[in-house]
Amino acid sequence: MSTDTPQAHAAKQVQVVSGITVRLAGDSGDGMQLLGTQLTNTSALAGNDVATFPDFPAEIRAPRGTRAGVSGFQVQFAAHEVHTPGDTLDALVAMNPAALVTNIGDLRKGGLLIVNEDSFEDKDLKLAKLTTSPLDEPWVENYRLAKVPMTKLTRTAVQSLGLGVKEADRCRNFFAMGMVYWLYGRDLDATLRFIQAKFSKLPDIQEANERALRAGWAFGETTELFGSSYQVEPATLPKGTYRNIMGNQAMAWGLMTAAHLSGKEMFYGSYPITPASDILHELSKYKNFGICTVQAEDEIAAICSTIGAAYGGAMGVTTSSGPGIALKAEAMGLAVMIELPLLVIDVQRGGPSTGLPTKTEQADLLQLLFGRNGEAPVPVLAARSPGDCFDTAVEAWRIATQFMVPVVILSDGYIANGSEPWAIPDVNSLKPITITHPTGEAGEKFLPYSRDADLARPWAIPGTPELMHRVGGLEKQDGTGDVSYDAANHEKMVHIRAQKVANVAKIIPPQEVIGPSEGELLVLSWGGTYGACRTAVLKGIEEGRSVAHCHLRHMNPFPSNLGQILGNYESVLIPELNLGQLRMLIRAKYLIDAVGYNRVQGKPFSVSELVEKIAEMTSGKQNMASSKLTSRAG
Amino acid sequence: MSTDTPQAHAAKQVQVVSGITVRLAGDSGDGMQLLGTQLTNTSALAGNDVATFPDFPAEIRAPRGTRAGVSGFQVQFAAHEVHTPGDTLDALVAMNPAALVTNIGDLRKGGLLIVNEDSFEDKDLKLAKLTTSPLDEPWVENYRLAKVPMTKLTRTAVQSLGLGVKEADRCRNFFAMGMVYWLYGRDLDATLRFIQAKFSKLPDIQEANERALRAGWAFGETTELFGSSYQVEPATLPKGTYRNIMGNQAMAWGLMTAAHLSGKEMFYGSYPITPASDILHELSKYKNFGICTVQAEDEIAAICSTIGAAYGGAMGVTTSSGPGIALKAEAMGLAVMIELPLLVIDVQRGGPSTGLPTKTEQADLLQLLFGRNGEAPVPVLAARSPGDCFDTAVEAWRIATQFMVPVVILSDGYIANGSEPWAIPDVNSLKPITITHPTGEAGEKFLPYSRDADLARPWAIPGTPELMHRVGGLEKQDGTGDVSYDAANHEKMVHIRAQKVANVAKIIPPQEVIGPSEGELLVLSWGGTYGACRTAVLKGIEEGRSVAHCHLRHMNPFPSNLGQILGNYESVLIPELNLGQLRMLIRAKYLIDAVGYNRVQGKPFSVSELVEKIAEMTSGKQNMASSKLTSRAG
Amino acid sequence: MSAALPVLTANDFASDQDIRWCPGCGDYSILAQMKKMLPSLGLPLEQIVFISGIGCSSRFPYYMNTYGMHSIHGRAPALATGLRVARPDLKVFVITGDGDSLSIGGNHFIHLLRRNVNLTLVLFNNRIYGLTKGQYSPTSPEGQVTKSTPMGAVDHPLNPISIALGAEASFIARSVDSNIKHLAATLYRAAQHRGTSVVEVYQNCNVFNDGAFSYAQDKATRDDTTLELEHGKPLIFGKNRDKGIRLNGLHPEVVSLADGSVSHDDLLFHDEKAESTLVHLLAKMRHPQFPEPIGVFRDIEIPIFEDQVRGQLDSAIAKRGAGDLNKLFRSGDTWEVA
Amino acid sequence: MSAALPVLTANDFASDQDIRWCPGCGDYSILAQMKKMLPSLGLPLEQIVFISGIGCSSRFPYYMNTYGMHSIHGRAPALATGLRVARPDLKVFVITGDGDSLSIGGNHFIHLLRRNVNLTLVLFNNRIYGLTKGQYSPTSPEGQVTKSTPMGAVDHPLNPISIALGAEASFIARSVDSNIKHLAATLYRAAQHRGTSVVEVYQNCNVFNDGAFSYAQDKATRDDTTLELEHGKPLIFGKNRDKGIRLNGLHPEVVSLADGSVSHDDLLFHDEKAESTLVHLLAKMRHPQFPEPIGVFRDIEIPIFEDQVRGQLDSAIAKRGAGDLNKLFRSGDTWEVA
Ligand SMILES: Cc1ncc(C[n+]2csc(CCOP(=O)(O)OP(=O)(O)O)c2C)c(N)n1
Ligand SMILES: Cc1ncc(C[n+]2csc(CCOP(=O)(O)OP(=O)(O)O)c2C)c(N)n1
Ligand code: SF4
Ligand code: SF4
Ligand SMILES: [Mg+2]
Ligand SMILES: [Mg+2]
Repeated sequence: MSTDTPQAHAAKQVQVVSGITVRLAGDSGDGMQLLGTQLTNTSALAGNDVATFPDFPAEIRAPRGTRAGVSGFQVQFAAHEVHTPGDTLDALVAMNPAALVTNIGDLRKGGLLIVNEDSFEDKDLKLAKLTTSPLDEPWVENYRLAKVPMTKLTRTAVQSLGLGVKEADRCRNFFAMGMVYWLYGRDLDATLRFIQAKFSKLPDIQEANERALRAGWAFGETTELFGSSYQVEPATLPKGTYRNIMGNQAMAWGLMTAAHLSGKEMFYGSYPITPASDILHELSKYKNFGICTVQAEDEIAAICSTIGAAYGGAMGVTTSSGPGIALKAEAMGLAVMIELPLLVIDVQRGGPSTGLPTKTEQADLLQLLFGRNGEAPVPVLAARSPGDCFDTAVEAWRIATQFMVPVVILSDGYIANGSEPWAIPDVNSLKPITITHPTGEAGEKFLPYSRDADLARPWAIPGTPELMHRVGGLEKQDGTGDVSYDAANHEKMVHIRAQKVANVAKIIPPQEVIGPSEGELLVLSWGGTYGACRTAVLKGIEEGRSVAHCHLRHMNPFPSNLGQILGNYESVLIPELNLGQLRMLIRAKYLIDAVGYNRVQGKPFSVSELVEKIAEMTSGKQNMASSKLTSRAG
Repeated sequence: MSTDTPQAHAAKQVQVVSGITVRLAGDSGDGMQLLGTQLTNTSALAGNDVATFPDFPAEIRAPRGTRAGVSGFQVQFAAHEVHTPGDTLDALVAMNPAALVTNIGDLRKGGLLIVNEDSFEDKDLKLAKLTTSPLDEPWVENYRLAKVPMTKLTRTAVQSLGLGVKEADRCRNFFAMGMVYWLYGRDLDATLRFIQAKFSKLPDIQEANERALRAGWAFGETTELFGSSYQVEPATLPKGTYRNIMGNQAMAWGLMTAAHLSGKEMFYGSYPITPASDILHELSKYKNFGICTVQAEDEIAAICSTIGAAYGGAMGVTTSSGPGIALKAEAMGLAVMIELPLLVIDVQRGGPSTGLPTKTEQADLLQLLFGRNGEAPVPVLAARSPGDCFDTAVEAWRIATQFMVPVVILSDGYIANGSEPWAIPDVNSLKPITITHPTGEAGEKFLPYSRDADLARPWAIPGTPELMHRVGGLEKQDGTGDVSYDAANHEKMVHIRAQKVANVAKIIPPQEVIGPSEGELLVLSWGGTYGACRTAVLKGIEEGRSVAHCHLRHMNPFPSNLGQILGNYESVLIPELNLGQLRMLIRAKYLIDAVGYNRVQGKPFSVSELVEKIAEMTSGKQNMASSKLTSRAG
Repeated sequence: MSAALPVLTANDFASDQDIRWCPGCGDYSILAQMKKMLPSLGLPLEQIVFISGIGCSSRFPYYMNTYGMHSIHGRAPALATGLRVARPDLKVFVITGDGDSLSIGGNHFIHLLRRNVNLTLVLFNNRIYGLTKGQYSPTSPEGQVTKSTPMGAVDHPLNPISIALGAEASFIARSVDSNIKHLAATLYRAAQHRGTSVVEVYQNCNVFNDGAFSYAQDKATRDDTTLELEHGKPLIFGKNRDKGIRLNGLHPEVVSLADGSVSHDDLLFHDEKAESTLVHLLAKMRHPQFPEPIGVFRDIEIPIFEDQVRGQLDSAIAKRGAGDLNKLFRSGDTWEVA
Repeated sequence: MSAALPVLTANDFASDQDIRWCPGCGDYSILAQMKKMLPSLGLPLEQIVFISGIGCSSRFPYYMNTYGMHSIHGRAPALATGLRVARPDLKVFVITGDGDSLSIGGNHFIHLLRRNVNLTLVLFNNRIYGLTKGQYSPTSPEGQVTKSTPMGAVDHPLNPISIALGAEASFIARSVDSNIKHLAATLYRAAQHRGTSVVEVYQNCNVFNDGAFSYAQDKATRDDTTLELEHGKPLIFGKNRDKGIRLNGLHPEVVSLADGSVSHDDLLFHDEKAESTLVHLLAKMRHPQFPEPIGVFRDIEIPIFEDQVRGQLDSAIAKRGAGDLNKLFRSGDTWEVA
């Protein structure tokens, strides 16, 4: 709950609040992800702005009822713009003791704690490695506890259908959902439609889930347990048609759109890896869009097949996460040398090595910039939010084809699995991506390594008469592309490849800043920390601090006005979910003593920690600050 | 010829000179590498300091007589310390037209040009893509040309042995050698011994080569072609027993010594790649030293087998060059996570991709530092010269075992194939490397991720009772090493791994500087550019410039006094054979506007270009500079 | 191996880690049989090392109270090779999945076999990627619908036995997770072999590929759909052991033994030591056309890699004496500076 | 393929690049036969792509006046797979060495075969690493002394044909660099095959492994040491065609046809379409115990990968209509903000 707090506990009272953060937590078999998605969609349909954070165990099916098996889904929905799923919870729904103890830390004092009291039996406690029930602990007093016998109530609701106990109990989650919907005044329709579609072949189950959902709602309305229900007004988002979108889905759709805009077939070579696999799954669905997906034997084959396809003229895309990206390094070098357009997408996760596969992190930036032998620069872009994956994918492909260069996109586990409302673009109104393949004239010598104004070489594709040529990983002679061991030529080519990437800066839109254009503090961020940083800076500004926010999409090359921007602030703070990777680049390039705020915990920043850091680094006196600045600039 | 120049052309005159740079160039089938090695050894035996630079074609056997097939070997031998094979040549021996035209550019004006005039026939010119003989060109006047009918003279010398023409002609190179030996007053003995050993099973060939060698010497003595012969006095090197050593050989021997000093068996897993393969070949010879070499199926298997051996308690070593190192990235991350000692050696070559396999470069530094997913720091050392590979290998293994961490050694093609005199150490006097493996007590819980003062974890090896434990690539729980997805633990472990590497700085000897301890310019270099930088700085100092030289062995972590050193000079120049990789690190860490001097031509710096750059960046007035400095520090 | 070794039980081999496979997963059974079998090797816990790659199956080492490593995807054979060369005194097991060993790790798998490193590799074949939640694997049958192949897989599946044979493995066997006696016996045989022993285990992934091997798992059908290989015995199968395999030229055919027209002597006899053509023929017998052979396909003795690698060290020492660095450094041309 | 195609000659296929193999290298002969064979395919230059890995052999594409790529070590099969899926209209050749395809590239090799991508892979087997100057390769015989194995190689060599068969390749052949007519004919057969055709070519590396295949190359011996396979014909060899191969159980044996006691009908007949057991048996016939079969071991027709991948696109369009992004984006739950 962002600004307001509940005021009284009169039954059936409706409180209008500006926003709510709620987490649904239960066993991974309890369908928490499904519930969360339903609540998200319903809230979005109600016109709220929403942001989500699913958090599931690394195991496929960790043993039921254990702490390791807890699956959570957090949603913030609000009447204003939200950029994060929220720091602290206004409400926590805990389906079992393990879910309670592993999540209670995030519930704010006075927050609503709803538990399924039927699952606090001795055996449940034992599975959660507890000796006594947490519901009997004194600290429970800190929260508004609602003990609901969800299992019993659900069984009762579906009794007449004659289901087995197991099947009946599976409907519990919809009972919980019904309560939550009542609590926040959400409409049941979308979820009822979902149940109908999902269980259309199992009419009994469909009926049972519907009943459970309605029973939950009815229970909320009837019981005295909840002080009040809450109402969150629609947010005023820009005009348009919206849908909820997840990061990996937006990435896939962005890729499909880029292919469409450039009139290209897409060849997608990949190898499954968490948290990138859903891009493979998503793209595999759309064969009627002319998307060829190949699950290769490994990541090396994945990128190599993609390079082969690119040589043939297709839009080549490969995706992975850190460990798989490491395996692609050698082939990325080949793509740099043979100068073909290609997208390499890294959905980052906790590292090093296998690390924390289901957790988020931003620690692959330097790997993508430098993790190849020799001088092998490539443009690197980073998406900032689920919906932004769409735009980033389109822009990356635009760059790849204009400059004939492999381009890297960084996403991360947080963005990939998170979701947010997305203003659906009209594809027909998007700017086309223009690609030309040269044709040949008999008798004219073709120069595969000739250059256009951007230093791009021609993308001549097999099948074109007279343009037969050979490419490869050995150094190329300028122009002809023949193998060359010449010293001066090598240096020239190294510079051309570097300059070509540097040239991308010419088409990058100038970097924007939110907040004062000069002042005490600039928060410089990139990638998935966008939401937390933006929210924290806005809060800082609200508090009257001299702080601005600059969020980078372009990690290489940097926008050309970045140096100038950095010079306009007394300090620069770079929050990153790593040990300071962007910070190193900024310090090296601009020689400014940028300060890092670094967390490597496999989870996103909380807004409050950033707010605190900003407070620490600013005087809180905006006017004084700007006068100070004037004197400094003078 | 370093300082003196020949003065008169009286026959049989002997000129004393301080040093000579000579290059032998011919077809790759002509045995130039063998000649060069002989000249080097003989000069070293004569007490000169020597440095060499072999330069051979990428092809195994490029077509005879072509430019692509030219193989060269350059030696500088001198009466003083030398750090490079020399910039410009005092003498060039060209066995055919292709060798002449591809090498003449490096011969100084007035230098001696010896050619085999028998190989300047029309067919030879055609093979070299020449229409007229270069010997008839006016520019030949710039040099002291000695046209010697080597083929004919050699045939005559060996005639009575009744060899075939082909076999007789193969002795040509020893004829050339004989001339060169006469010219520089070299002793024939060592080479005669070599011929005897090499051809002991072919007495005719042995005899023929001996005769050719002596005939060459006699020809030098008799002919009027050479104005004078030259004498280079012994250098005053530190006391000791010396031998000539090549970089890859020194690396192999250093590894063997490290194994010996730590009482470890060495397991060496590798996959052939230029220019690293000779380490594999060298180590494979010494099976009686207990060295297990395994040629794995690829670079990934090479490093993985090495990690397996390290887990078993062996000294694990793997080597490669850029493209192969790229493939090892993922496994290096595993080694970081499981914290085992291991050496990963990169003999750098021209990149990116397959690049210029036989050429040198320093462009893998950032790959080795950052080319892994997640925060995966490792110590990185760089060898500076052929002999220094020995010390670097020993030091790297010392660090790896003390800190339980994989350590990277950077070498390069220039060092690997170059050679220099090496003061042979007495192995018994070297400091042992102490390694302890814990033993277990029944009933005590073993903590495989407990820490000592350096933050190293215990190296418990299979077979030890009571210490059974599991390691792996998933994040480890502090202490127990169990899999942990805990947020705070992850952050703690990321910091421990980083701090452990940072701790290495505690045992690194303080960085040394040659030249003034403060002043106008510091030249900061690393790796194989040592010789050129050192020579150039010494020259600058000789010229009275305020310049000093700081050469890094430790690329990560930096020596702890480096920042302080950098602060003592007005400017810092970082010459590198890349686009500025160390420069980026220095700028980021110390926020100083270090200037780069960068060449990426697949070949080492020349001393003269650095001398020029140093001149450009210094006032030439040492006193004024230091007074300036004083005021700046004030 | 100390003489006073306490007798171990299956429980001694259990580590203190919570097992994190899905309830009902076939991996549990393989773990149980491994623990049950190990005491019979008479080795102390510390002599044993389990090395795995990545996958559900590859979590196996965490559950064993031995030394172990959960390495990276596909590379366990390479790690194990290095370990065995460095430490031939250790008993090494490699645990891998169908994706781990035949997709990303296919090359290391082949090279392990051609080197014949002395270890036992257990390939948990569930014909699916379990850990990454259900993509097709190199052993998934054509047409299999998975998350990455919504219209069905199009590649021809790899047969682990055929690949192993192509690489000339010295020990090849197959068993089934639920056929626990057979499994324990097969693991035991594999562990006894000197050289690389490959055991393919049909393993049910009840979450993403339930029932892929039900024909071979179900007690009701398995006698007719599988055929237990026995060295020196004719190939007979069926609930009533009334069917056999006869050779027709180079082709096997199923014959009925019920009416007595075919005698045991007419049947193909199994020979674990046979030239590889017999193994090939057995590998090609696939359900439903044939019963699928389980048990030991092949068990021949050929030199092992680490013996030979280390043997070269020994013979080098025998020939040239133990290496002396000071001598080596001073060999060839040296000179004194005084 | 245009109708008015000019008739090409071998010379038209030569690029302008200087050839940089050692004088006397077997690669020259393979290049020459490839150039001689290509015109018979009736394809214009621009329809043909050569993709190679790294090695001496892998420089091949530079010498062809077609499209080409000299890629990275071991990965050519993967590159070619992507190219064929994207561009099924192109004729693709993969050129690779024994190290390139069976050491670092072994996994891609197997997966190429199981997918049965429509292309021809020519494996230049010289049983050595040429480009890196003479280390042993996966096909080097045990005991071979090389720079990396000064006391002899200890691994059992891989047999490319066995590995190909293990992966169930649809076309497998072998030829010899110096047997130029046979080589050209074999390359032609391979190029005609729909699916992956593997041709192992015995290639002499006269610098680092001279004479490794002299038994099969020398005109004096080759009739007795090799056996030309002919579909439907009995296995007969020898200078006077007086020796044959007969089946004894599952084992081949050499029999003399000289005294008439064995008739052609008693011999084993070659069948390119046979079940794989015959191919297996042929692959196992190694010098000097047996003559080594050359020619086409196997040529069967099975679905090709790119047809199926692209076929799924077509049938998806047929079923669901060509995709419409605007429609897709607006499917499911959406809402309007006005
Ligand atoms: C380099 C790398 N690529 C991909 C992955 C993701 N990954 C983990 S396990 C796995 C496949 C698992 O399948 P399988 O080997 O059959 O094991 P199972 O889970 O079925 O037991 C994949 C693709 C990874 N961890 N590392
Ligand atoms: C990743 C990588 N590893 C190693 C090398 C070095 N290398 C180049 S070719 C080659 C092996 C060549 O042997 P083969 O494939 O048999 O080809 P040949 O030269 O004999 O024709 C090796 C190891 C490389 N270029 N790239
Ligand atoms: S996903 Fe499948 S293989 Fe993995 S643990 Fe679950 S049931 Fe077993
Ligand atoms: S090294 Fe061998 S394979 Fe390579 S070109 Fe020379 S002869 Fe041919
Ligand atoms: Mg599996
Ligand atoms: Mg080869």
